[in-house]
Formats: sequence, structure tokens, C-alpha cells
Amino acid sequence: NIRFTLGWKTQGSDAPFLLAAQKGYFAEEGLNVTIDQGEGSAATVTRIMGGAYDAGFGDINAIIQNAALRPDEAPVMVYQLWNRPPFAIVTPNDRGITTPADFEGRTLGGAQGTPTTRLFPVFAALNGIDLEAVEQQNMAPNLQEPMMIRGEIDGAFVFNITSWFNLIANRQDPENDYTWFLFEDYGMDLYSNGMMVSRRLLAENPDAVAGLVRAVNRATLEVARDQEAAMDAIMAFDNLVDRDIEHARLTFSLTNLMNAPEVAEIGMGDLVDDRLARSIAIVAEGYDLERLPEPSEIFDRAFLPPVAERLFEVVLN
Amino acid sequence: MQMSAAPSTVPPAQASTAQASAARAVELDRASVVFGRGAGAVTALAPTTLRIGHGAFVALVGPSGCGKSTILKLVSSLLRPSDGSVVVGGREASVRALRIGMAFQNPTLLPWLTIERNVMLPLKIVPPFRHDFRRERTRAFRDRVHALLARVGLQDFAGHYPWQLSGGMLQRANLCRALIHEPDLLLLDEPFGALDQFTREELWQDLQALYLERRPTVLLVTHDLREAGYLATRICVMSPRPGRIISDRPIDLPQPRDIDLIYRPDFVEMTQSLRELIAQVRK
Amino acid sequence: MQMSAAPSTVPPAQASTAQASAARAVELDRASVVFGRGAGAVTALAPTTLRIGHGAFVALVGPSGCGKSTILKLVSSLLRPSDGSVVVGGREASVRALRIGMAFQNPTLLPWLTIERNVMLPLKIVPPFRHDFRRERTRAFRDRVHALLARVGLQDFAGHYPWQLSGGMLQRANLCRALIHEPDLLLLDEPFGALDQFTREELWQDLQALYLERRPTVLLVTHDLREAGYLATRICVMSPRPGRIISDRPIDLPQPRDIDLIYRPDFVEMTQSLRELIAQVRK
Amino acid sequence: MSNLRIRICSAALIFGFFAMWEVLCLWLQVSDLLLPRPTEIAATLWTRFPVLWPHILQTLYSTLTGFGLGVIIGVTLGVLIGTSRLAYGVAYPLLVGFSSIPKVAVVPIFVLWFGSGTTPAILTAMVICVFPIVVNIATGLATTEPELEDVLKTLGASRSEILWNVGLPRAMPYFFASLKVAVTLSFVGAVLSETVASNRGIGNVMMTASSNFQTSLLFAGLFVLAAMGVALYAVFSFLEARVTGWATRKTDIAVT
Amino acid sequence: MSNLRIRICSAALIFGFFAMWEVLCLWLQVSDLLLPRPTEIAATLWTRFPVLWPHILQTLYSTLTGFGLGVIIGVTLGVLIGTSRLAYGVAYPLLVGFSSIPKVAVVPIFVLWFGSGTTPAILTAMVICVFPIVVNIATGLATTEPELEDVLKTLGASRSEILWNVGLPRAMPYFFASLKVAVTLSFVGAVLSETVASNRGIGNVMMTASSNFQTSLLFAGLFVLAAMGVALYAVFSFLEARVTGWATRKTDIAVT
Ligand SMILES: Nc1ncnc2c1ncn2[C@@H]1O[C@H](COP(=O)(O)OP(=O)(O)OP(=O)(O)O)[C@@H](O)[C@H]1O
Ligand SMILES: Nc1ncnc2c1ncn2[C@@H]1O[C@H](COP(=O)(O)OP(=O)(O)OP(=O)(O)O)[C@@H](O)[C@H]1O
Ligand SMILES: [Mg+2]
Ligand SMILES: [Mg+2]
Repeated sequence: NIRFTLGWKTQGSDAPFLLAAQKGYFAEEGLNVTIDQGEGSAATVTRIMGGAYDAGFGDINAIIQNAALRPDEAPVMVYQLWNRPPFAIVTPNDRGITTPADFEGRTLGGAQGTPTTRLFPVFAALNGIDLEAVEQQNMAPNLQEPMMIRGEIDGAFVFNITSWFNLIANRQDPENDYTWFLFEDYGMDLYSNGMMVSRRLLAENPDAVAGLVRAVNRATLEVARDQEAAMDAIMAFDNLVDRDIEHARLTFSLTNLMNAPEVAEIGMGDLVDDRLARSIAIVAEGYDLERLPEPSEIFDRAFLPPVAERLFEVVLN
Repeated sequence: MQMSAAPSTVPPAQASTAQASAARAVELDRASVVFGRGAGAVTALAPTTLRIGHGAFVALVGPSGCGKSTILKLVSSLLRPSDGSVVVGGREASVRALRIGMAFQNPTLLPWLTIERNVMLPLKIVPPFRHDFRRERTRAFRDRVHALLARVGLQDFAGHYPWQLSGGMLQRANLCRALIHEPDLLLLDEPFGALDQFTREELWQDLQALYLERRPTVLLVTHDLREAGYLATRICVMSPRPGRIISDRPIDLPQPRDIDLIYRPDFVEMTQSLRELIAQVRK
Repeated sequence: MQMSAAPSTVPPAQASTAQASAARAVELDRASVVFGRGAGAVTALAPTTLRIGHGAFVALVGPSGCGKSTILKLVSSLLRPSDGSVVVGGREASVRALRIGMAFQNPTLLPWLTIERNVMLPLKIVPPFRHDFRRERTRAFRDRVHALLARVGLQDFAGHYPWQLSGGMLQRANLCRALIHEPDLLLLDEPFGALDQFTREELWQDLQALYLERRPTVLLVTHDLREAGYLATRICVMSPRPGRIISDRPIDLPQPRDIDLIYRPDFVEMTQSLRELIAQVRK
Repeated sequence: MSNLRIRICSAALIFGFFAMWEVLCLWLQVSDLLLPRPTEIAATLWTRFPVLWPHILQTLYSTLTGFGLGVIIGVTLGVLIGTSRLAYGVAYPLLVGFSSIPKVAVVPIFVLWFGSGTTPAILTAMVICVFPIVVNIATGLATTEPELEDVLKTLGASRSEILWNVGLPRAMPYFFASLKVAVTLSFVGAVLSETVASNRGIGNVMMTASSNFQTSLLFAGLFVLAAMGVALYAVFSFLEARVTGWATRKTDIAVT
Repeated sequence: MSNLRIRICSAALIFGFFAMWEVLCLWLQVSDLLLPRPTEIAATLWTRFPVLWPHILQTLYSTLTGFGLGVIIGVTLGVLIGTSRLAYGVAYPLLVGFSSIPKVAVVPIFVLWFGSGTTPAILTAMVICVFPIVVNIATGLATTEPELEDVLKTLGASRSEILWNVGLPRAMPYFFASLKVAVTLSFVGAVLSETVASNRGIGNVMMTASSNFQTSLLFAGLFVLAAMGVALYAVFSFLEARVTGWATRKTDIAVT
């Protein structure tokens, strides 16, 4: 029996897990997986550490943060899904912000503690921004876009995958009217969400972890080829969501977050240790961590199937 | 001294002109009260006609539950008649033409106020006094209240709360509250019921003095025929529930009356005759 | 027929053996009650010694506020004495040796219960009846309650709520609640105060019949000397506050007594002598 | 005014409230992303009702279960606090302190202990509604007239008999007042827990709706909640009128 | 038991509560990420106090302002509902409906209208605490004994005089009961709003702490809230004892 928590309320990007559940891939591995919606990709880590969940879809940077403090309790990433970070600063074009330096003298809004907000000092340091000159305002995630549209803030610390669609829901044109400062383009080459498991599950039942990884891998590759089936799985799980938007979100995650050049070489689910080590350093700086965890404390590739079985090819339909 | 021992007939119900009623303090015209509806309805007061001139002192006697308190509530417009009309001071009872002082049967002192504050309450509400209330309550009004409390023997309890008083003391405080604002129309519902005979007689004398001095209209409910005879200028006797006034006789004794009057043979005889009358209607 | 007109002396306070007190229903030994502390303290009862044998009918008279109700509350253990001791049925008052029925001075009927349910309350609580309460309340107990209510003329009001009754009716219901469970010790605090003379006399007779039949110990507070003389086997007179018992005399009239007794010269003389006694101590 | 006329007036005014909302929104051109118009909400409610239905049932179930437990605990604690001075001194500060804490902070702990879903929702609905009940029951008991208790004391009644026959009936008006508050809080609690951790329930609907900016679905959820609150309030009002009629008596004089 | 002994007992039991929490955490090895021990919380509180202080003041300010406004509105509405049957029929359903809605859903609207920061916190603290006050005031007025009102009616008092001299004093025990509930809700409301959008206040601290997995700082914030709630409760208790002493009278017999 495995209790699995998603990163947030049901979203198109959760398709790999929901498809695996719906098609019975978990059952085929002899696993009984119950999937719950989550409260945030960082909270996934807390939920697993607290023992309420065995596995979940969450942010690797939150693992890094916790591993620095509680190396024996922090969960371990076993299948990296989002190879590229969704962290971004979005600003409407009419504010005239075109380079990071333009942030000086402006007000940016964001939820305190989300990686985008927390890593902004590093972003500022790397791009020569005077942090003191940028005003930050705390607000709940779902207030960012409306406040930006109303002009109360000039930009927002967001996840691009979330904010893009929030802007669409607010009847904006994210593509043409907004400028996106993606962190990865500004020297912050971080990893982000993937499937993590608890230390306890890892120690007590490695077979289950392997099965979990196999099932999710299989579903992920399938999702990349057939999004309609993925959407069916999502709607079966939660019929409240808007199918069209989630479809677009799924596509967005496939093309913008998962389909990195690196993946073509190492296969879906894996990551590059050097890059992870670099991002650990970035995270440590952003969060004032006292200790740099080893990449091996964060990521365990032991359960990944051979690369040949993890070849990721996106076919949009 | 004359005494009309024969019960006068109840005045016939008749339409009164506005002038005639203006001359009267209280005028019940075939007023009746029915509580509730349908099967559970209780007729508290059968159609009753009662006219009281200004400055009269009317005692109302009758068996328990016959509607005496109900009449007082009609007059003070706490109840509206189911039928008939109630006119006080020449106007509908609900329009306040007379300053009313009422002592309820159950002493209903407000539990969150001290005795002094309770007794002072009318001065806070009633027109000629209310205007001065802010200014006077610490001096003149307080003295006034204390003087009245002293007269009923409660001078030491002005600062106490109602629950700290005995039954009889409560009743005396209750009486003070009815008197403090010098009402034109005094409605007293068994104001001396819980008092011993001596205290009672003292208060009779006080009440009589007050009556003779200021001549308010008084409507006194009592079960004590001697009390009625000693104080009233007129005694109305009611029948058992549903009550009607079955006898209405004047007491033509000169006032002020001496307290020894109640032991005089002719007075005893009068109370006896009333007693017999009541005994008759009970059957 | 003999009548001891001279007041007997108050029995001296003395230590009583356990046996002696077991033979008595009520025993107050220099019991006093002081409310409050310091400057505002009120002595409600000066040290009082009162012994009542089983089956006695004691009437307690005295001026308003002298501590009569306080004595009843001591006996029913609603109050504890500030000093001295109160023994009921041979035990500390708080240990219940006798079945007590109490009629409070203010009818304290529970406002959420109908009259019937209010009167039935003791049957729900008091030992011999409570065991059968579940089973009997619809039949036997109800009949019992209705019979008692009918005796005081409230048969039509069993289903009414207290606020729907007149003052006198409430007092009668209150009395019923004190009697329904056939108490051994009956504490009555002015139970007939709000009633007219006829109803009152009827209830005197009822109470006397009940007393003679079952012989409970009765402690009756009243302001009516005729009531005290007609009903009691012993009359205790109290001084004004702080009250003490200043006279304690037996009434040696044979029982049952006829209601016409109260008009007989020797009875009138006795009440007169009591009256004078009270008048004396008031000064 | 007669009963009927008052009913009609009330209904008209409540209707007027929504009409004004509608008109104001149209007039001030309030974006439907911010505050949808009642008609839009009603339309959403109508079209999405089949989807909402299981969530409604879920929330109702959690709320009522939690509320029921909360009432039991609240009355028990209220009786304790109202009758024992020690309990008063101990439990009141702890309860007040606990109640000053936003339950949002407590729900994650419930989730960590009991997993997500129905259990934390029930627990949250329960803990959130205990305090008003405790306060009102305790106050009701503390303000009971000693005279009424004396009636039972003279009969030699035990403390529990006094409680059952005087204290609790006397505290009923207080109790019903607190129920109205408690039931609304229960809804809030259950929904809160569902927003944090649940796959079902109105709270989950609202969370999904708000994170996707489906504002009219969010408001449809709020409407459903409000309607359920009002329905339960009506039930309690009915019970209240029967149980505490003695306290709100109005003399009824037949006028012929 | 004497007053002093009860105080000591209470304090001991409250202390015992925290001791048990400490021991249970140690014994069951509860992760401090989940539920920190009281000693850890106290230590955090002590070391971080200078940082917390301005936030505490901010929250206290928002809460008290909102609470004050809420009391005024609540009493006004309560009086309306308690005295007018039309207001009862109109306002009660609307209020109940509104109260059944989690305020989390309302705060974003406040923020969008009034900007982030203090204003929405005050507003939330206000709206959340109105309902319990309304309900209790209205119930208190509705259950006033008609006999007491009759005293004033015979004097020809106006409705407002009756209200001031009988209705409101009579409703005081109800009012104070509701204040205890309302003040805790005010804290919850203010903090809630701060978590949604604010750069200051305990709510903001808690949000930051929880997203940084600083559980003991989060709990330190909760402790501060609880302490403020208890402090205000103590203030109201003191006032209550003075104002409603008549309703909770206990006969005081001098024993010599
Ligand atoms: N609020 C009420 N609802 C229903 N019935 C009532 C109400 N008030 C009084 N009654 C009934 O009206 C009748 C008359 O009551 P009222 O109080 O006038 O009697 P009363 O003459 O004052 O008697 P008493 O001498 O006992 O005080 C009684 O039968 C009583 O039951
Ligand atoms: N709870 C109390 N607190 C303070 N003082 C009290 C309390 N109860 C009674 N008293 C005082 O005790 C005294 C005696 O009261 P008690 O009720 O015994 O008088 P009583 O003899 O029954 O008088 P009455 O004939 O007027 O009923 C009174 O002066 C009263 O003020
Ligand atoms: Mg009467
Ligand atoms: Mg007395």
C-alpha cells in the first residue's frame, strides 16, 4: 500500500501518475497506490517526512533544503520529471521591464517561501541587481496575477506553468503581452519536480520503489505520445478541472519543462550529478543552508530502468 | 358619618361623550380580555365597565384569578382589551395622558440595579424629572429616594441588590418605585401582601397621607377588606373568573381616617357585609 | 379548652445529647446568619435556639426582614449558619434525614415546565417515588397531581405555564409542589399571602386535615396571627432584625379546629395579646 | 404586522439584496473574475450541479459528523466549566488559547496524523465548533438563578439532578444561540480542511476553482455552503422555538 | 476550596498540560517538523522575540481595530434583529449564509479591493467576529423577561429607553459570552488575512516559517496568538465579573 501525494490540486501535468493509476500500471507492479491532491510541491516533502505519505510529486529543491537540516528524514528523489525549472519572474510588457536591471525601483509580488521568491537574491546577485532597490510584497499565489493586472505590482515571482494559464484564465495573452524571465536563462540551472519517496519506504521496501518507478516511467512515456488518453485519466480522477486548460498545461509541461536536451542523452527520470551539485550550491545560497548535501543524498538512480526504456519522445496531439 | 351599606348597582354601559370621559381618570367600557385562542382560551376578564373620576381612591377586591391584575394592566396599557375600550385621562390608554405609577404584584425590581437605582428609575424616564436627571441624580434625586426609602424602613438597604432583600423588603422597595415620581394615577397590586400587620398599618397611614396631600387617582388591588375600607373612597368587588364587577360601593367615611377606625363596630360591620357579599358570589 | 396566654420563656441554649436531638425533628442551637463581610455585613439572624419535636406545627411570626425565611433556609440546608448548629432529624441539616417539602415565599416554579410538571417535580427526585417515576408519571402520578391541583382550584390550569397564572394561582401551585411528595417536614413561607380570605380559609382547612392525617412536622411563616392561631400548635414570635425568638407559646386548642374559631372571643383575645407583644418589641 | 406579511417582506428584501448585487456589478462593471453576478453564479450552479453533488454530500457529511461530535464535547466541557471552578480555571485559558489559533495551522497536523480526506475534515469541523458551545453553556449555567436551584436542593437532589432539571433547561437559550454560531463554524472548518487536504468536498472544489480562476464556480461553492448553513440554521430555529419557547414567551391576546 | 488554592491548582494543571505534551513528544519521538516540543517553542520564542515583536504589534493592532468595529456593528445588528421581526427575517438568513462561508475565500476580494496589508486584516477581523455577537445579543434581547420590560412600559418609556434600561443590561451575560468567542475569531481573521497578503504580522511570520519548514517558529507564532487571546479573555473576564455580577451572584455567608 502506497500513499501518494500530488504537488497541488489536480493539474494536467500530473498525468503520468494518474494515467498509471487509471491504466492499472501500479496494480501490475503489485502496488496499491492511493493518490491525494496536495498543498504545494514543497509541502509534498513535509507530508512525506511527517509519515502521512510514502511518495509524492514534489520539488527537488525542497528536498535539498530539508536534507541539509535533517539528512536522515528528508525524502529522496527517485524519478526526475521536470528537468527544467518552472521558476520565472513575469511582468507585463507595458511596464517596460526588459532586463533584470529594470527590476530596480519596482515592486514584485510573490508568495513567501516559494522557490522563486526565495531564490531571487541569488538571481539578483548573478544578474547584478541591487536587492535593496526592489520592493517585494507577499501575497497568496492566486492573487499575483490579478494584482499584477490591476497594477499593484509590476511583476510576480511565479511558476511559469501555473502563471501562464492563470493569465489565460484572466483573459490575458501571456505570450505577447508579458515578458518571462526564466531563471534557467539567468544562470540558475535548477532541477525541479519529480517523484520522491520516503526514506522508510526506500529502506523497507525497495521493490515497491522500483515498481513505482517502472509504472510511472511507462506512463510518462505514454503521456508524451498520447495526451488525449492522459486527459481521460485526469478527468476520471477529478471532473472539476477544465479539460482544455489542463490539456494545454500538460502540453506546456511536456515541451517546456520535461523535454530538455539533456533528457535525450540520459533518458527521462535521470539527472546529471554535476548539474545537481551546482543547483545544490545555488539553493544553499538562497536558503542560507549551513551544510551542502551530497547529490547522492538527494537523488537515487538505483531504481531507474535502463536508458533504452526511458527514451522520451514528445508527440503532441 | 354615613356609610352606604347597600351595594350600588353597577353603572350601565353607555356611550360617553368625549367631554364626559375627559373628566374621568379611567374609563373601561365593556373591556374584556381573552388569553389564547381556540380550545385553550382563558377569559381573564369578562366585559367590564368601570369609570373612575380624577382623585378617586378605588379598591378592587375579588377572589384569586378573577382578573384584578388584568384590569390594572389594561389601565396601564400593558395589555390591550380583546373587546371594548380602555380610556385613561381622556385618551386611549396607549397614549400617555396621565403619569402612572404602578406597583406590580410580584416585585419586579431590575436585578442589575441597587435598590436606590431601582427606585430612581422613574425619575430617569418620566417627563418632568428626566430633564433634570443627569444633573440631579447625585444630589436632589438621591436625597429624595433616600427619604422615601427611610419612610418604609429601608434606609440601610439603598446600596443592596434586590436579591439581598427579604420578601417584604422587596415589596416595600417596589412600592417606593411606584411613588417616587408623584404619579397622577397610582396602580397598586397587593402592595402590602408580604408585610406584617404593623408595617402594613404604618404604610396605610403613609399612603393615606400621600393621597390626601396630592390627590392622585388610585386603583388598589387587595385581599384585605379592612385595608380597602380604611383607604378607599370606593370599593369594587369582583366575581370569580371570568371576573366582572358585581358590586361598586362608595365609602363615605371622612378622611383622614384614624387607624383605630378598623376596630370600630360600624367599620367591622361594613367589612362583614362585604365579606358576605363575596361569600355569596363565590357559590 | 385551655389557652396559655403568658409567653413561655425561650428554652435556654444547652448542649443536647445525640439521643435527645434524635427525638426532635428540628434543632437550631444558637444558629446565626451573617451575610457579607466587613462594613456591609448584615446580620440576618441573631443567635437563635429553636427545638421542634416530631409532628409539631410551629408558626413563626415577626416583622418583615427579621429572618424568618432565613430560618427556613437554614432548616432546609440552603444556608449554612455562620455560627451555631442546625440539626434536622437528628443529623446535620445537609445530610437528608427527613423528607422536606418547602414552599418558597416567591413562587419559584420552573418557567419551562407546565404547572403539572412543576408539581410533579418532587416525585421525580425524592426517594420512594423516584424509582417509580418513569413508569408512573403518565398514570398514577398524574392522577395524584391532578387531584391535588383540583383541591386548590387549579384543575383547569395543569397544562398552563407559570407565567400564564395569576399571583394567587402561582402561590397555590407552589403549595402543591411542597405537598405532593408527602413530606415529613413541611416548610411553608407565607403560603397564603396572595390569596383572598375565602380561598385562604379553605386552604387552612385543607392543610389542617392533611396535618392531622399524616402528622408531618410543620414550620409555617406567616403574618396573619389568626392563621397562626388557627393552624399551629405553637407560635414563635421574632424580634425585628437582627431577629431572635422572643416568645414561644403553645396553642393548646384541640384539633381539628373549626374555622369559626377565629371569631370566638378567647381566640380573638389570644391574637390580641400576641399583637400587643409584637407591638412592644417593635419599639 | 402579521406573520405572513413579515415572511413576504423578508423574502422580498433578501431577493432585493441579490438584485442589488446584480445591478451594482453591472453598473460598476465589476469583472466576473473578481465578483461574479448572482445570475452567473446561479447559472454555473445549475450547469455544474451534477459535478458538485457528490462534493456537497461529502462536505455535509464531514460537517454534520464533526458538528455532532463537537456539540457533545462542547456541552460536556461547558457543563464541566460551568459547574467546577477548577475546570473553569484550567480549561478556559487553554480553550481560549487554542481558539485564537487559526485552524489553518492545525489542519496540516491533522493531515499528518490521520492522512488526508474525511478524517481531518471531521476533526477540524469538530474542534472549531466546540468553543462557542462551551462558552455559552458555561455562561448559561453560571447565570442560572440560585432560587431555581434551591427548589431542587430542598428536595435533596444530587448535583447531576440539579444540572438536568434546572441548569441545562435554563441554559437552553444560550445553547441554541451557540448552535447557530457553531454550525457555521463547522462548515468553515470542514471546508478549510478540504482545501488543505482532500480530493472531495466543497473545499476542494473551491480550491480547484480558485487556483484556476473559475471564479463563478468558486462562488457557486460558496453559495452552496451558505445555503447549507441557512438550512441547518432553519432546523435549529425550529427546534429552538419548541424548546425555548418559555424564554421568549409573548402574550397572545385574542382580539375579537 | 479557596480562591487561591483554585488558582494554584489551575496553574499547576495548565503547566501539567505542557509537561505532558513535552513528555509525549519525547516518548513517541514525534518529529519536531511535525509538532515541536514546548521547550523548543519557548526557546525559539525567546531567541526570535526581537524579530517577532513588530509583527506582534501589527497583528494586535489589526485585531483590536477590527474587533472594536465588529463589536459596534455586531451590537447594532443584534439589537436590530432582537427587536424587529422584519430584521430578524431578513438579516439572520443573510448573516448565517455569510458566516458559513470560509473567510479564506473572502480575503482575496478584500485584498483586491483595498490592497494588501492592514486594511484587509482589519476588515477580516471585523467581519469574522460580528456573527457571534449578533446571535447572542439578539438571543439575550429576545429572552428578556416581559415583566421587566413592563416596568418601563408603565412609565411610558420609549422603545429605546426600554432597550437601554432593560434589554441591554439583561443581555450583558450573553454579550460577554459572545465577546470571548468573537475575540478569538478576530485573531483568526486578522492572521488569516495576513497569511494571504501582507508583509507584516504574525500571519506573515507563520507563512514564512511554514514554507521554510521552521516548524518551531510557526508554533512560536501560534503561541503568541494564543497568549494574546488569553490576555484579552482575561480583560473581558474582569469586565464581565464587574458588569454581570448580578447574574452570577453567589450568596456570601460570613462563617465565624
Ligand atoms: N399571560 C397570560 N396568559 C394566559 N393567561 C393569563 C395570563 N395572565 C393571566 N392569565 C389568566 O387570567 C386570569 C386572571 O389573571 P389575573 O392575574 O388578572 O388574576 P388576579 O385577579 O390578579 O388574581 P390574583 O389575586 O391571584 O393575583 C387568570 O385565570 C390567569 O390564569
Ligand atoms: N442573600 C442575601 N444576602 C444578603 N442579605 C440577605 C440575603 N438574604 C436575606 N438577607 C437579609 O437578611 C435579612 C433577613 O431576611 P429574611 O428573608 O430572612 O427576612 P424575613 O423574615 O423572611 O422577612 P419577610 O417577612 O420580609 O420575608 C434581611 O435583612 C435581608 O436583607
Ligand atoms: Mg393578581
Ligand atoms: Mg421572608
